[in-house]
Amino acid sequence: MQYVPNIRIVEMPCSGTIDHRVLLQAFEDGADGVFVAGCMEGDCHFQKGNYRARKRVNAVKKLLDEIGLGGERLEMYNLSAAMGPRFAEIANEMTERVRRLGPSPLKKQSAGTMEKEGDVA
Amino acid sequence: MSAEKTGSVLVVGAGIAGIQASLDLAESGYYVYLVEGSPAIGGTMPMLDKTFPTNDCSMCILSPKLVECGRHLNIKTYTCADVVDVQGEPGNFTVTIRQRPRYVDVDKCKGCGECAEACPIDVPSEFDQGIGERKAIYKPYAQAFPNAYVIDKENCIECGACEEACQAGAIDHSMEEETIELKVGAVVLCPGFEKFDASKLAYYGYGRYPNVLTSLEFERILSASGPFQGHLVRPYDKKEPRRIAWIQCVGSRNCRVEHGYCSSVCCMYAIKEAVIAREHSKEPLEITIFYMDMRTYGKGFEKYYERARNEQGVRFIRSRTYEISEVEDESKNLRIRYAQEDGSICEEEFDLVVLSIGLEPSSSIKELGRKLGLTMNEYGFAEPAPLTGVGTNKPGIFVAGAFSGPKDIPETVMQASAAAGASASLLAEARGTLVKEKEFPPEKDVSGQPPRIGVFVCHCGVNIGGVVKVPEVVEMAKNLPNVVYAGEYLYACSQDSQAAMKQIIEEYDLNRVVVASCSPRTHKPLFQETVREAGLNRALFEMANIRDQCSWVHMHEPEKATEKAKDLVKMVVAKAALLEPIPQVSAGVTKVALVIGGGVSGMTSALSLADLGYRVHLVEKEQQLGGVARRIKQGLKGEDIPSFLSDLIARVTTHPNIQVHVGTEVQAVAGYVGNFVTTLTDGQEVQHGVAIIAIGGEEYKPTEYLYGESDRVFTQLELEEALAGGDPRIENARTFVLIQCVGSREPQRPYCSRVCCAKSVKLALKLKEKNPAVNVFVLYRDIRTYGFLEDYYLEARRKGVVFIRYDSANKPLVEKGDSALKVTVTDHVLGVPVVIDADVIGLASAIVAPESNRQLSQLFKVPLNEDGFFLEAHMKLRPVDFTSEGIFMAGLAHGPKNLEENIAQAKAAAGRASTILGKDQLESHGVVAVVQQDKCAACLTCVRLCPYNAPKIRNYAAEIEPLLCQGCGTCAGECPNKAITLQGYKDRMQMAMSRALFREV
Amino acid sequence: MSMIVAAQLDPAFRDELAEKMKSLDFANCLACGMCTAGCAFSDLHPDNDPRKMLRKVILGMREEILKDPFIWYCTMCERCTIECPMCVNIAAVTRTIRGNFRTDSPGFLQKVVDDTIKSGNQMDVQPDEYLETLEWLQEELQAELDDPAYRIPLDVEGADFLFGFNAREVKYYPNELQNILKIFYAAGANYTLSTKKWDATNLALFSGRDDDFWKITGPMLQEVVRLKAKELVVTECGHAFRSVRWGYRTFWKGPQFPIRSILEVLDEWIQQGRIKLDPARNPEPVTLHDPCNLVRKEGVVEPQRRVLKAAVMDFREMWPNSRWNYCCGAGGGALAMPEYTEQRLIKARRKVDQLLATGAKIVAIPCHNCMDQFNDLNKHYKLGMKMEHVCSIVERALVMPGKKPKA
Amino acid sequence: MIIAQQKPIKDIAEMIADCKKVLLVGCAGCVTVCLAGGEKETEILAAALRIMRRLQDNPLETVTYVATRQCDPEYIATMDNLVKDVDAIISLACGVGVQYIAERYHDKWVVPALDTKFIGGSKVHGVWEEKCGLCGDCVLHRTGGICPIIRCSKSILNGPCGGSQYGKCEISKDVDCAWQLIYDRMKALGRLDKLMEIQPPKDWSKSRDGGPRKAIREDVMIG
Repeated sequence: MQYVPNIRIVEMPCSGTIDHRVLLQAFEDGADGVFVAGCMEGDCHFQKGNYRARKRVNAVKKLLDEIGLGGERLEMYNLSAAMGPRFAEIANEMTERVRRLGPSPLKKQSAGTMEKEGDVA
Repeated sequence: MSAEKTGSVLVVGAGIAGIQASLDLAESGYYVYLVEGSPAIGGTMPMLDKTFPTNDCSMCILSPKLVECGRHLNIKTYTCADVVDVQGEPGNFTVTIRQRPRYVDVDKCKGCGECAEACPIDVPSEFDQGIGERKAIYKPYAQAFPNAYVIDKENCIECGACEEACQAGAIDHSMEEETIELKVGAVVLCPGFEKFDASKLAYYGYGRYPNVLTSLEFERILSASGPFQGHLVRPYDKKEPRRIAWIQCVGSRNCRVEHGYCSSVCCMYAIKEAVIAREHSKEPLEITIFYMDMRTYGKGFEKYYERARNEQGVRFIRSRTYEISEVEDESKNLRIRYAQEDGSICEEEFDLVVLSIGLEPSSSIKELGRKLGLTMNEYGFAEPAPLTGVGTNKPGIFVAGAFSGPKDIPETVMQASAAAGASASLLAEARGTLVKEKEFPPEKDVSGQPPRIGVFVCHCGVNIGGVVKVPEVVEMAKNLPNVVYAGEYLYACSQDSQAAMKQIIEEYDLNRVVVASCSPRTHKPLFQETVREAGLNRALFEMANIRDQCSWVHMHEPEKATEKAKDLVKMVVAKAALLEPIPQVSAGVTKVALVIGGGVSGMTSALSLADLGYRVHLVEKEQQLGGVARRIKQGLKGEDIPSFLSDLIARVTTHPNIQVHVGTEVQAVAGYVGNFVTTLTDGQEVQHGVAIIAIGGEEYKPTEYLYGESDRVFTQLELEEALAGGDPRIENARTFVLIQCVGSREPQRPYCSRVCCAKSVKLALKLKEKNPAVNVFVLYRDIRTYGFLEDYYLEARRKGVVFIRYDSANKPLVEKGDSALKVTVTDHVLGVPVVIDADVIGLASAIVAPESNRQLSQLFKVPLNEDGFFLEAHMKLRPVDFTSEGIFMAGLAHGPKNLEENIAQAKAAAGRASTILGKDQLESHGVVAVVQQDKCAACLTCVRLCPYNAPKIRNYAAEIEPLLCQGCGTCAGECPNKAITLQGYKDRMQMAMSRALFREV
Repeated sequence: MSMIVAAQLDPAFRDELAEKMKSLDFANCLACGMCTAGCAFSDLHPDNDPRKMLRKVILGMREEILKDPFIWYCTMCERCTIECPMCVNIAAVTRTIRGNFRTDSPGFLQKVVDDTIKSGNQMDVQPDEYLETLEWLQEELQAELDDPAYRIPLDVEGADFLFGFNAREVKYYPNELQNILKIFYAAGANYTLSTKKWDATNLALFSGRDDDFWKITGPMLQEVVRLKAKELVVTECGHAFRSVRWGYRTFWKGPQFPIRSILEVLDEWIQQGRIKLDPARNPEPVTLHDPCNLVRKEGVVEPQRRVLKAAVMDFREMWPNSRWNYCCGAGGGALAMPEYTEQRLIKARRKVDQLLATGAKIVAIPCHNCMDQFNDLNKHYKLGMKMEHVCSIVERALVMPGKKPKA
Repeated sequence: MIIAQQKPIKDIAEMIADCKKVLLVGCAGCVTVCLAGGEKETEILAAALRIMRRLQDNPLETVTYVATRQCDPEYIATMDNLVKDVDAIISLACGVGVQYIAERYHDKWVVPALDTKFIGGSKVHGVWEEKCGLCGDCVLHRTGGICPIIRCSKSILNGPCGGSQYGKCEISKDVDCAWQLIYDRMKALGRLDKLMEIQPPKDWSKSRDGGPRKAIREDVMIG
């Protein structure tokens, strides 16, 4: 089972851990596309983690459309740990989509600075 | 028992029953010897694709238990081993085991598979039911434990190719058979079942027609790890089937081949396979199931059947087909000739026929069973002694799983926990004597130190090194920020690499460790143990998976794979810098149990726990104990229930460890697992560590069939009481009509009450026994006398009880006749109405959840399912636990079941509860969420979201109970003011990883 | 029967039947429909569904059973319940009802039974007629075999086997008997015929009256003892073979001896080379019918196939065959029931389809009962095929040592 | 609590189109509880604006900060040093916060990121309902704890308008008729007679019709 090597993986205990800002940060840092892989709906060991993740991903997709980057660069998929071939399919599918959309427009311009005041959580 | 008892237990068979029993025993403080005949633990479950009724992927829900059982300090697993002899008495058995040679050293073998690559021999794989293939040196299945290969000497040609290929030097052809002697206190027999050989019924053509498969073969075809990677094709010509037929009762309910019993599980697994097949096939799939009675009696099963029939287009035909014949053309499709219920004949063609084969007793254990003097029933199963659930005629020897009778996974798991509980009760005084505790050096305090990270990159033989240029990755890692050491290892997980790692942590004074190797799911606990042994907190460790997520999947692009490996290491090192030690929160355990409900289930749980030496508070709403069992006179096998009940009540009321509170209910509940405080309505405040909810069920008061309008219409319990009491209405009645499914399997109560079919058959037999001249009619929708209950159904038919089937759309009509009640129902064979003047009508009224379920669910904050019964944590593998820890359930509160099954579940609940009471300290398992109180706006988001009730608002801010938190991070992701962070997976860490990825080093 | 009134049901009927059958297994019935699907005729004409008949029995509908046409329609071929998971035997139930409860025995079934009891054979052949026929056959054979010393062994004691045959082979088809005796001669068989009791057939197998049955079959078995034969061999007749074998198993208390079909003996002789066959003499494609009594009930399957393969050039199996074969439609004494001829010929439809599917010209039929049915269906469905006994085919292929084959 | 909801991002961006550097200020009070202006929403808004402006080749610098509340001057004061070199301040608080910031920093351009909607509470997680209209002269003691001013679409005070069907208001079947609820509740409490008393005309001067209001507590005033 092979898939395209341009995928980088961040491990989480459950897709329910994902935060809107982490997704936006990835795009600001230069990612061309991001996808969140959660368990099959109804299979979540933690009951509803993957439902919350889908709601948050949809919210960020809407936001990306509004700000012009395009929600298509972000996607959520549901698959179980045993579905290796499916993960490969997703990786290839997502890479195809990003190639069609072209590199992230954010790459060209210099990035605005970002400071965060107050205690660091 | 003269000699002192041994605090260990022998578990024979490592299927899901053996694994569950071993885990429960080891967690309750008993050392376990787990003996498995095949080269890997797991039994039949790993072969399944999905499991009913939840459609969970079988491996996904099993593998955590496999890893936990395999790595457990107090469980010693012997694979390729059989028990040859057991001598001695309960508490002191001497067991002789014969372990066949594996020809591979389990400790050295890393399961990398190079040997199999080199092996020239291909043979049909037993795991894949002969459809797929395996080499002479093989691992039974990918997630097998032990994760090691085995050589099948029959097919091995001793060419030595594997020995050359193995870089770990694990292969040793000179291994011999060993005989081992063990001292144990109790024995749990759970060797599982064997599948019925379908070729014995020649008319189905199994073995002759390539398109006739067994259900287990079909599971492998459906399974993603199967020979076709889950792509639904026919093994014969690899074509996608359009029309599939399932045939039920193959080797079950068949007196001609001495398999008169019902195998209990085939109806459900047939529907599941049909539904999953539909999901797998891209084109529309026509599915037909040929059956006699659809026996979906378990919890959630009826809804599963209704959904399959009404929404998923599965066609159910009530007919036992005569024979299968093959069409002439090379498609070798199959033709089935069958009769509809009205007698009309149909002939249909199918691309594939799946035979729902039944379960047989495991032949491997017959010899041992005979030697032990175990009484087997006529079919060769070790049916438990009546009213014990798990006992046998030999004290100290218990049975669990399909070996004691065909049953599904939830009941197998229940029986396994019950057997563990029963063994634990037997060896109560020897608890904890043989179990080892792991000693660790004191933890170094690294707070305030700048991060000093060590990076250990693994070759995993050629699995990583063959694709990724490991030295380049190490070189790159050396000049990453905060990295003070980077090195490469042939096998990072081998004993010698572990020792080297500890030494380097010392030498370089590392306070963070990163290992770049394989999947954290299987190896993170192993490395964390080593890091902890080197004095570092387990949380100061992180892994980068450069094998499963890199070298294995980019084999043909080594440069890109190396590039990716570097990136993955860069990201994990960035995260490692932010890791903080997580204190191991632990809390004491009050060694007291609260059991709510004084019926048979409650009392059995209370007694099991009391025998284990724990104090028990038994709370009963009524003025006296006994529950609904008080209204039952005789068990199915004629057991005298009233005397069993009075003996049970006597043992409960006189047991020194049990305090009984009658006429009392639970008023308020506070605290969490190990530290509950419950106030009762009698004012008493009970400190306890666990709670078991066993408040039973109630009999539905029918509104149908003139119940309440005629004194000749009884419910089953009323009829049993009247019969036993010699009520004149029964004495001189000539014609009885028993009507099934009254209130059950209806839109308002879409579930099966499970016990009424067997109870009606029992009542019919009693009436005939009292006076053979009476006429007894049973009007049913499906007769669900599963397992060995089928024999009673056969006996009733032979004794002249007439069974007439009705449809829910054409229910029997009961009208007031002049002297008797006029019952009209259409005979399902002759299609003509039958008019019966019934002197007495017995209604099989449903079992419903009592209203008090709702209050208790609020008090303990545990969920109910839509039918009002309590919802367990996981239908298949945690059937007696709730999601929130420390609370268990048993009996009718979980759902309708008969007395035997209630007793088994009660002992299971006690067994599970003792895994907590057996501990002095309860530890939270590291990854938990923490609230920064000053940032919390008490907005209740986390309280509403958490399925485990871990967050609670205490003095204006949220607080997460570490022992309840399962570490899923859902609350952290949703907290509006980012006051909650998940230890080890903070947002900043994930952002640091993404920033490190795109910043050039 | 528009409605069943439970009060009028008669549960005692069920127990009476069980007592007569000495088995209660029929009460195991799950009404699962396997037998309805198995019966080759249940969808060809009404009142032929075994499940419905058994349901009436279980419900205790005595009147309906006493007038249910199924009881006489059923050919008792046992295909329906050969694999019944609940060990029900519909044929045994039907036969017991016929013999013990029904009084409307159709056609001349009972008459033939009574004649057989009186005359010892089914066709009421008187002893002198029997001996004259044998004498005539002996002269024919002396001419044909060119062996003046040829004698038909009669009442020879201590022979290897006593040969029991069908009254039709004396009354209507002596040429068939001639063929058989010729084969015995070629094989140099040490056999004997009996002058006292030679007809092995027994229509009481169909009438269901066991007392009549034993009056007919008892003497046949005694004859073996009387003549001190080592074995009883029965001609190509399904129900004759079934009668003596079933009678032997069920009622016979005397000394033990084997009973075999002539087909098994022919097979043995061919294997041992005691008779030589030249298949070229039977060039046309031949298919084989498996009579229920011979094949399904008594398990003789392979011998007749080996015999035919040795005797014909082009042997073709019909499908389904052997244990699963379709009944010809005339079993259970149907030929003695002219009033049900229409049903019998409708049932034949299933067999006709089988024959057409093989494309054979000749049908080998090792049973006299079936032979009549095959002749009827040959005419009724205009098949234009030849219907022959196995012995006729074998006789044609017979290579006599030093003799030219019969023209 | 005060319920507010974020404005469309395009409108917010419009407000600061000419700014190079902005300060985004969240509030840990009501707007965090109604999930509109906590630290999470603040940083999401900041990230979104930065990305948007980068796409327009006009990069934006952002500083984010969350005040404990924005309705007390001392909490506003905590961001004095943050505002020095910013061109504008975006407040994610309710209308009160925006005005406090504007009051304190005269020379700074302050804009609201949220629309302050109503006073109410959560019906179910994610859904908030208006319950109080701040009329300044509460009548709930007369209507069994159900406010006709807010929950009756016509805010009538002396019984139902008669247009309701099956207990639902004529303007929408999702809106309960307040007076139906009031009638049912009073009937349950056995106080239907109190409903018969005629209400005096309402003194709307106590609500905002009398101009911006003050609440003064002499007893606690310091100095």
